[in-house]
Amino acid sequence: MDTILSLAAQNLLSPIILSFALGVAAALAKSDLNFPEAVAKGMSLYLLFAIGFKGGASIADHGVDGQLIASLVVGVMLSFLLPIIAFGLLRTITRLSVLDAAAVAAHYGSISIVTFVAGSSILEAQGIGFEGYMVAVAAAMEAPAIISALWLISVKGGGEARGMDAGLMREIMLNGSIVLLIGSFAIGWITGKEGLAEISPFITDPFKGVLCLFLLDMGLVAGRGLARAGGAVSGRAIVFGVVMPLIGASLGLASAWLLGLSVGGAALMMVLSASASYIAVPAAMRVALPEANPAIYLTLSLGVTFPFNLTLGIPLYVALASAVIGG
Amino acid sequence: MDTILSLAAQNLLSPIILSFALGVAAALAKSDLNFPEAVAKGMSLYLLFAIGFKGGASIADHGVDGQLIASLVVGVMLSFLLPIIAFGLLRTITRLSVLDAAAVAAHYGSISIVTFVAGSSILEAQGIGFEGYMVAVAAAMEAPAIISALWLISVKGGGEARGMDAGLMREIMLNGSIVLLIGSFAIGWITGKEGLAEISPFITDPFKGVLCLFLLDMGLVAGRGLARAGGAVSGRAIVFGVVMPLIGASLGLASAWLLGLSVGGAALMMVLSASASYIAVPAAMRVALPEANPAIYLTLSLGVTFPFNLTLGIPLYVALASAVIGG
Amino acid sequence: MDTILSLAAQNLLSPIILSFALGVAAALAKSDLNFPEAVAKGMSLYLLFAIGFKGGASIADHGVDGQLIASLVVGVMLSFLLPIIAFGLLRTITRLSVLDAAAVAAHYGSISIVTFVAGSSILEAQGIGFEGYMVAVAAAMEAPAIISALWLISVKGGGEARGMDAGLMREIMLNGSIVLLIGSFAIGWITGKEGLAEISPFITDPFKGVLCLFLLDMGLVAGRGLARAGGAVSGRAIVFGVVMPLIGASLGLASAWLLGLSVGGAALMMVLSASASYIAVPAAMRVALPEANPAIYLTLSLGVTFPFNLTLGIPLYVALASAVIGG
Amino acid sequence: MEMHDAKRIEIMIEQIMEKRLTDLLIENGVSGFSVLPVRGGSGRSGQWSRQGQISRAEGMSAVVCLIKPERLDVLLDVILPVLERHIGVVNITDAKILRAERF
Amino acid sequence: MEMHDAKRIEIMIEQIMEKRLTDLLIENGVSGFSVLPVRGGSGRSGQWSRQGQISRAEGMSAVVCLIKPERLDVLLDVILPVLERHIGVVNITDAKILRAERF
Amino acid sequence: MEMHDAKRIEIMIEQIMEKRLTDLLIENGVSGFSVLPVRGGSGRSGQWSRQGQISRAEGMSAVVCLIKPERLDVLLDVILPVLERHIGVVNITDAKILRAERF
Ligand SMILES: Nc1ncnc2c1ncn2[C@@H]1O[C@H](COP(=O)(O)O)[C@@H](O)[C@H]1O
Ligand SMILES: Nc1ncnc2c1ncn2[C@@H]1O[C@H](COP(=O)(O)O)[C@@H](O)[C@H]1O
Ligand SMILES: Nc1ncnc2c1ncn2[C@@H]1O[C@H](COP(=O)(O)O)[C@@H](O)[C@H]1O
Ligand code: NA
Ligand code: NA
Ligand code: NA
Repeated sequence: MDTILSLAAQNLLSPIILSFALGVAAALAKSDLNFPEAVAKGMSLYLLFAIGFKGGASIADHGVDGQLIASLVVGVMLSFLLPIIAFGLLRTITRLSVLDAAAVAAHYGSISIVTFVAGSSILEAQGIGFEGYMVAVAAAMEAPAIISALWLISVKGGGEARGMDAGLMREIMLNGSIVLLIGSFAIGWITGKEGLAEISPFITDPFKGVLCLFLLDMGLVAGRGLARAGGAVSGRAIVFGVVMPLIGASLGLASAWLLGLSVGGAALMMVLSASASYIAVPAAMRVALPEANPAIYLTLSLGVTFPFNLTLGIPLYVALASAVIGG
Repeated sequence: MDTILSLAAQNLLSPIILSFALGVAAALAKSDLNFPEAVAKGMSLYLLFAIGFKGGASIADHGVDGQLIASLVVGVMLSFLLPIIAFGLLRTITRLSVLDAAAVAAHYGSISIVTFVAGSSILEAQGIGFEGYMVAVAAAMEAPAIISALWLISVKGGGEARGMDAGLMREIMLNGSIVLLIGSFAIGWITGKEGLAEISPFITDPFKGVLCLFLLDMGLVAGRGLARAGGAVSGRAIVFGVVMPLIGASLGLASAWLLGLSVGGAALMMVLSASASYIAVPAAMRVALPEANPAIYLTLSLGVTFPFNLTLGIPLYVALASAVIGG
Repeated sequence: MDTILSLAAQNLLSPIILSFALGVAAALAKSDLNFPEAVAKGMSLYLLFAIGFKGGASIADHGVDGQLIASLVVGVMLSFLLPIIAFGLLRTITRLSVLDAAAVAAHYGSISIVTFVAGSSILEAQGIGFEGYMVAVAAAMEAPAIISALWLISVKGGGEARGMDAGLMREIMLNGSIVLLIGSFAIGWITGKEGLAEISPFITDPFKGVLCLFLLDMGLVAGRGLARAGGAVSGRAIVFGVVMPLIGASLGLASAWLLGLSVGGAALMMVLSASASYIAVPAAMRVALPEANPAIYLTLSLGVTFPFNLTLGIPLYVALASAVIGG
Repeated sequence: MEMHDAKRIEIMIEQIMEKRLTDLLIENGVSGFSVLPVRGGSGRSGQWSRQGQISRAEGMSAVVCLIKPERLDVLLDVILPVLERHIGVVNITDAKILRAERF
Repeated sequence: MEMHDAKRIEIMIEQIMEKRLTDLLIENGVSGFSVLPVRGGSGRSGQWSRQGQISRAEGMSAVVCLIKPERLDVLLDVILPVLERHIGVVNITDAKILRAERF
Repeated sequence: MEMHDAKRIEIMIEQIMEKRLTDLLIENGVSGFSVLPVRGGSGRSGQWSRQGQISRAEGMSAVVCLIKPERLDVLLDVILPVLERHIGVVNITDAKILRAERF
């Protein structure tokens, strides 16, 4: 308990969390501080490239074991499963329509790569190692949740989902973030330690600083969303936004234990299961379920769950992983 | 005298000044070299974040003393006072209308954060330390001048100033640069030396290089402004653009001496008093005094005073501060 | 032969080439991965500034010799000559009109600065030094080819070329890339080793990493161009896109040998002669020869020759330069 | 295809006044509009470009607003005071719109 | 100066649907259009802005398409199904064009 | 509300020709126009997009110009030679403007 609190305090006072808080505060105070769209996108491309590359290079270094495949399979299964739990929970505790509940559920089965990046930064700061291929698991968990959500609608009949046509499927599997993450992972793997050494002053040294600026921008976007969303999201939905990551994290922990992951790997599996998408899935929902209300799913994933994970969630998951796996 | 000349020469041949000169030359030669707006804005966000953070971290390191409050108060007073002097001078030596003179005066009471950044870079290169909280003084000096200018108009009756309504007031106090500067200052203060160590490869190491590219862009903008302004600005107004910073710097030096600042702190107080705004104040003027001519105040602040300070002013101020405070 | 193969293999598996390949693959797979225009432009400004500055600083370090002038003169001559060879070859082996053949020829006489940057990165990775002024040669070789191409049209009568008026001439000579390259070269030269030391953490350390991201974007653009161009470019034109760089490189090698350049300098002279422009010349062609088909010249220069040089060409040129000059 | 009459109002306005204008539109029940960036231009106050700028002071936006013809006068009454002392232009064209239930 | 009648169709559409729309235009022989960025706006689904965004999910484009008047109905038949369930608006104005051989 | 007749001319033009066009406009006394970025499009010379581009060679702008109706012919005479050999389109719509003293 003590460790959790001190971990949380240490996390809350780190530059990256404070930068996020600054963004939220500036947005709520209606400051005109903002990042141009192109700069925000540039930083996200940088973060994806760096995290993928470093993951791949660490595999090259430590070699692949059977766990890689097993972890990928388990990640995909979690991503299929979590939306069903989320959907049930939403239909029980909130009054969301089938359509909106399914759309929200898709977000929680998928993952937030920035939460993953923040999680791995915190692990590194604490000197806790983790399996490099967790980046690949992250990529594998992006898409399956979308299929689950569309299946839920076809079963529960909440409206007419533009069926999962081949075009949409390809668009989801080949969306920019996944391609960049997997691609740079592969490059890191192929070029290994030497490749890393060549570009380390670009992808390792300034990484945390870029993450600060990026989270500052995320804070601005989240804060503006919160200010704007106002009535769109009920109190019960907000409860969901905090409870669901805890359920996800528990399943993630159990899976990690079954897989025999390290403490760091387990913490990241929890982070992935607990986090909710706000890049890939919203875009897919605009195509597949245009009638679902974006204000609901963006507010929950970006305005509630993302800050929760960033501030309290991650230190909690790290502490639990240490206790269960490390102990 | 010798030191001043050698300092000026050394300054004039530094990469940051030469980058600015390259920009001016390219613009005057009508080259199509240019930076996209988003990139320029991204660099300015980076510089503000870095300078604020480093200022805060240095406070965490050296602790706060009574001077901090005193310096802030004196800074605010200078920002209120300087526009009145500038206004008097403009009405005496130029033929500007009350409206235009007041608008120009507002710029000279406020500060240019890039000039401040350049000043602190030059101090660092010469191994001269300064009070970390000068960043906070810079932020405090941004806004008061605007109030002075509006007051001048209401007294001198030069036209109908859209009164300083609450909306405009909040907009000025919460403009992006101030919020980012104060916010990152606070983050640097809270996270201190450790926080700085974490993101130093991002905010310290590449800082000067980014400043070069940014000043290259500033040179392009200033050069284009000069080429375009043509007749808009009279010879006498240009004299004002060189004399006013010297007056400001003198008052800054006197204030620093009263406050007991270090040589570096005194030099920066001079830089702040001598510099003229070209981001926050022009935006405020477009709202509060839309009839004032932007060509006049932008040409003077960005085309005359900014290059003057950057090339000759700063080394002069450093030399004077050394002579008066250090001697 | 052995060295060539191992050099090529080593090159093909470097992060920068793999990043380019990732971009091409993502584009062909129709992924929505893309870089905002402003970010791409920002990276290209960074690369130009860095490469120019480092070239200038290395001159300041090693001093100028008679070779500098000689190399510039030879470079300009090559740039005038190569379009004539290219034009003859195109008219012999393809069915391109005089107009299109001249437009393509202009591209091959001019140079690709990114290919030059990639070449110098590869040399550095192999510890092979080169003359710093090769950057200046690169800048000198950008424009003459355009004049050759317009001359070819006026002689061969392939349509009405909007004569080389003074406006267009100035636009070409003062285009952003040339000005930035020459300007930062001058700054590097003036500020020398000390200037370099000041901004080295910005222009040297992260350089390769930025180059990776930039080549990723180039891959995306090249891949999309290839996918789109489809029928626009015949098989014979593609043969030209591979043979012409080999001819150019041979002439570059001969020139380097005459000039007495080092192995690295010779390799870079080959790279310059072999590479085809895709920034400055296409823009000039849109003004001077608007009826020439951009799909042809962009596909050949960016879609065929650029990848060829990047993957197989450069290691081949380095190996040949080592054999001929070094042996 | 059923089409309905509408007016297309295009307001070129200083960026610094943009939020004031759109706030006013929303306050007065005009909740539909789109804002397009303007990269440069020329007018009585000279020529300008946004390249390399960092300040919002120089720069304009185009606010495009489709409304029912009968609401045009109300809208103009609302927006004119904001524009009055500022640079920029307003133009109105007759347009047809689909899906009129949205206006 | 010879001018020809044309229709100017301006479609404000979600960015995520843009490619689908333009693919459809090309498939149906409407090979001329321009896409302009939209930086923000407001409609029935609230106000939004692209500042600081990284996802394509929120954000719109303006697709401007000039066609011969007689092709308007065909065009609308083609694009309406794409827009139907999505947010956004379409407006059509009468225009004159030069160089009609291009359409 | 007093409104005045005007013409709204919208010229989609290659970015590389933009400065030539606007210089000509100013030279011929047409000192009011706005330039909007165009992010992509399609025409007889194929489809294109500015994403990830670094060169000005591919890319277009929309120059919007409001003028008094009686000046339209003069304006067209001036700009057509610039556009003639280049890709791009021009459309003209009838518009009403406020504050006619500005034109
Ligand atoms: N006649 C016009 N047509 C299109 N845009 C215009 C026109 N006049 C002015 N503008 C735009 O409005 C801005 C300010 O105009 P002005 O108030 O005349 O200085 C210009 O920079 C243009 O962007
Ligand atoms: N009346 C209108 N005029 C101009 N743009 C509109 C209008 N209504 C909607 N839009 C644009 O279309 C987007 C979606 O509108 P809506 O479907 O009403 O939520 C808005 O955010 C605006 O960018
Ligand atoms: N009918 C049209 N409607 C709108 N924009 C067009 C049209 N035709 C061409 N354009 C624009 O002008 C560019 C060049 O067209 P083109 O000269 O036909 O290749 C296209 O890429 C579009 O951006
Ligand atoms: Na999840
Ligand atoms: Na000042
Ligand atoms: Na060449």
